Amino acid sequence: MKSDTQSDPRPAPAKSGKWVLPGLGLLQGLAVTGRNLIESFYKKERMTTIQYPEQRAPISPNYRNIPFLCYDDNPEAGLRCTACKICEKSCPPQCIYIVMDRDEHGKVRNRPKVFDIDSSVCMGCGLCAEVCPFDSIYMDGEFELATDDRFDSLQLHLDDLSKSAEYHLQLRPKQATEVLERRKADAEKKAAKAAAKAKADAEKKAKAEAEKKAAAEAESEPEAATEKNENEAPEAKKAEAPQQELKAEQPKEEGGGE
Amino acid sequence: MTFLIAQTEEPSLWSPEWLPLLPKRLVENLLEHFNAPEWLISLGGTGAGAATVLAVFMTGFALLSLIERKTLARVQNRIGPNRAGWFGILQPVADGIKMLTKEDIVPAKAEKLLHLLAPILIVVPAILALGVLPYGKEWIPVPMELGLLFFFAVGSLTELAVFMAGWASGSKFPMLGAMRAISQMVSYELPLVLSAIAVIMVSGTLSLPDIVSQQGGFHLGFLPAWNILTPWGLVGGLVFFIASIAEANRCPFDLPEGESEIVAGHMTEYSGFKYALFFMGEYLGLFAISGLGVTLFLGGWQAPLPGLDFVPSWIWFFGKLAVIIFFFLWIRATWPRLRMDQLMRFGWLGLIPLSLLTIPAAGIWSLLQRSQHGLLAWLVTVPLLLVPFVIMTVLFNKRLARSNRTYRFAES
Amino acid sequence: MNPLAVLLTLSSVLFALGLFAVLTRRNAILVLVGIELMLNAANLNFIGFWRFGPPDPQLTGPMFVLFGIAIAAAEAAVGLAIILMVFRHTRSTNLNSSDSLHG
Amino acid sequence: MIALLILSPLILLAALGAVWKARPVHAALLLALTLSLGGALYIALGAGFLGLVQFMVYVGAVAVLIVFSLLITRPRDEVEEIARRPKSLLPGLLCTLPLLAVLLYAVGRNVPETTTEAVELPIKRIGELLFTTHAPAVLAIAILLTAVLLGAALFAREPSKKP
Repeated sequence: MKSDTQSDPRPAPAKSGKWVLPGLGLLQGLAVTGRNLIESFYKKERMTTIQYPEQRAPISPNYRNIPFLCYDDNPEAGLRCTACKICEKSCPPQCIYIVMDRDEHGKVRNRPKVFDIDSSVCMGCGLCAEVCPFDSIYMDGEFELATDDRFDSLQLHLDDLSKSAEYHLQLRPKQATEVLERRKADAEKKAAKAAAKAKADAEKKAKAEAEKKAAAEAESEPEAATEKNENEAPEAKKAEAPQQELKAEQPKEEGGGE
Repeated sequence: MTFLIAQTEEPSLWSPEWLPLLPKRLVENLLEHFNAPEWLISLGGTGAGAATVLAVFMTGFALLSLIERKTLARVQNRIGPNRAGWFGILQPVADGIKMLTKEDIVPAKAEKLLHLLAPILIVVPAILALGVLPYGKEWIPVPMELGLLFFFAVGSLTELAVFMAGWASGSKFPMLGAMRAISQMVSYELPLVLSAIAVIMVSGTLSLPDIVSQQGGFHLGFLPAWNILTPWGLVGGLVFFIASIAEANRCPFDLPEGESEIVAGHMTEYSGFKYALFFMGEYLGLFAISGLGVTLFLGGWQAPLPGLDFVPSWIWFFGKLAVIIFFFLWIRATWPRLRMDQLMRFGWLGLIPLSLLTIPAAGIWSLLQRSQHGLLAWLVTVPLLLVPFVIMTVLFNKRLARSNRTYRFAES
Repeated sequence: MNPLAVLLTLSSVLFALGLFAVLTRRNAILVLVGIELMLNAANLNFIGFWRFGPPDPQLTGPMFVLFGIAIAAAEAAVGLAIILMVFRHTRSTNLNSSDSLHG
Repeated sequence: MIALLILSPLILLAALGAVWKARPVHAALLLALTLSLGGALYIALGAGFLGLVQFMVYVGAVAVLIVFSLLITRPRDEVEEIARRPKSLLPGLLCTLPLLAVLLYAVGRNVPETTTEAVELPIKRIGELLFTTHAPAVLAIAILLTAVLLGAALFAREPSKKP
């Protein structure tokens, strides 16, 4: 093996003619550490160590570790997750396990009955948070996950995972505010749409009744009676409409809630 | 209870100057009280004296291990151990318990007896050497006429012990570490002894208490007559100090147990209490060698300024010892480790010529001083020491700094 | 029991042991060990006669021991240097293997 | 006297070990033990200075030197040493035993009566003697030791690879 001994490619050290006291560099080194030593006793900004368990350094907003499920007001009803299992399918190490909740006679209630994450498998990639259409799963900043046994307590269940929206707001202010505004905007849009739909139903119903009435008048019922129930009818109809609306919604909610 | 009451003719039992000797005198009084035979009294007395020295330096060892970690931390702007006890004061206790409870593994290929004997043989000389140093005007554990020779004779035993540790462990790393350690200690014992010879020649005796008492008195009213303040003493003192760093295997010369290269050198195959013994040996050796440095060059228990006689003399000794050990720590926090060849070249071409130089300089100095030519002494010795030093450094600089390193690059 | 007699028997046995080592050992370095033993036995004799003999202001015994120790150290150093050179040449410290004058 | 009786069997045992032990490094370490016990015997006999000098020179330097060179030349000799020893036992004994007999006879016959009061080695006297009556010897020793230092360094140096 021909070892081509090139000479040092870097420029040769400057030929300093001046005679330098040999130990000078050593003393300068001592001076630097000496200053560090003395100043560390009275200069506060030098001592940056944080005594961990007592004081805690704030974690950065985009730190992610294990996901958590977000709920709006109470953990039962307000859980945003609808058990659509998109995150379960998209999770690379497949560590999410969801069982859809069904009420007593088998009707699907889009809520998870079981939502397990194996925290020893979860690699904190955040894919589930990206794909979740219902803003329910987000990455948590919790890092003290040590447990004293190797199996059971590493499986995080639904109640361990679900955390309030305020926690999300406090954990990641920017992201949480965006989500909340978006949700509020959707809710209003939905409400407006629902209201418009309800109004349309109401008019349709009103038209249908009007035609029925017209047909009834044709069969010579006294004018006065019809006018009276007509102006009652609109209120009643109006009153009925919102109830119907409520009824229409309730079934949907009850369907979802159980 | 009469032995507790201070006798009139001797200095009072509780006077600060005699404080370190208190246990010794208490035991002697106690034995006299029960009129034990003469030899038992002296035996009990020396036993108690030895016990005090051991107690003092064991607590010193524990404290030093904590202070070292704290100072190294403070230099790097961190706090250092503060969890065990109040401000980390129980850290040595924690280390001790850890060392005691650790399992003591002896490798299969090791020579059982030598493996056990090595750590003992490292601690014993350090403790023997501590017994000879004069700590105070009255506090000399073992006043020996051959104190210095005893110190070096016992000190040279550690080399054999390091070899035993390295060889008995059987495997390669300890062997390499032991060979490095021995070659370093042998080649740095030379400047150590030569600079001590300069002091012996000037003070004319081998007994350490006399060397210290000769450094008493003050020149021009405030300058203490320590050896370090004479030209040859300064050079000899610096050479002694640097060589003692190498003897104690401390930082710039801690090649034998360079963690990055050979795991823990000759201490690799030791665990548990034997490993703690190695550390105890190292620290006690550090105390002993810097204690000797203080005795030879910094005037042992002599007070630095004239008017300080009320202060008990052993406080000066331990004060100077603390200053020197602080320098050890400071240097450990700053300087990188030397390569083996640099270490050897610095030892043989740097320190030994310098220490050889101090001997004639010390001779001329003491002759001229004795014949009352103080000024002439300074005029002769300073150039005698300075000129070769300058020539040597210029020669060194020219040869060392200029040499370009040749690099061999791997075949592409 | 005359102490000097004890000392002299001790040193003569030591000397005999040293000689035995020199004669039976094959490893050159262990021959040096035997030589050191013999030198030490000689020193012991000097000290013995100085200690138990008539008081001697000239201290010839200890003087001789001092020089003896210096010479022994010098001899050990040169001996080992030579052994190392022979070892580098014949790759073994076995005395029998280096019996040829050429090469 | 008591110290003499305690130390001499120990010295003999250590010396026997140093001579007889199969493994070279053990023999070297036992030599170090013999020499240090010898130093202790010197101190017991009153020659403290010589005991410490012996301790420092022999145990500190010579024993380490021997052990060091054993390390360097160690690999193949360990086993051979054990294998080939019994063959050379008889001639060795044949030579040493008559010598021992002669020495012991000489010792046994006429040992001069001895003074028993303790004698202490005056160090100042040694200093004076060294640099007055024995000054030429000291200079000779100095030159010898420097020559040995340079010679040993020269011998042991790796021959520089000539191109």
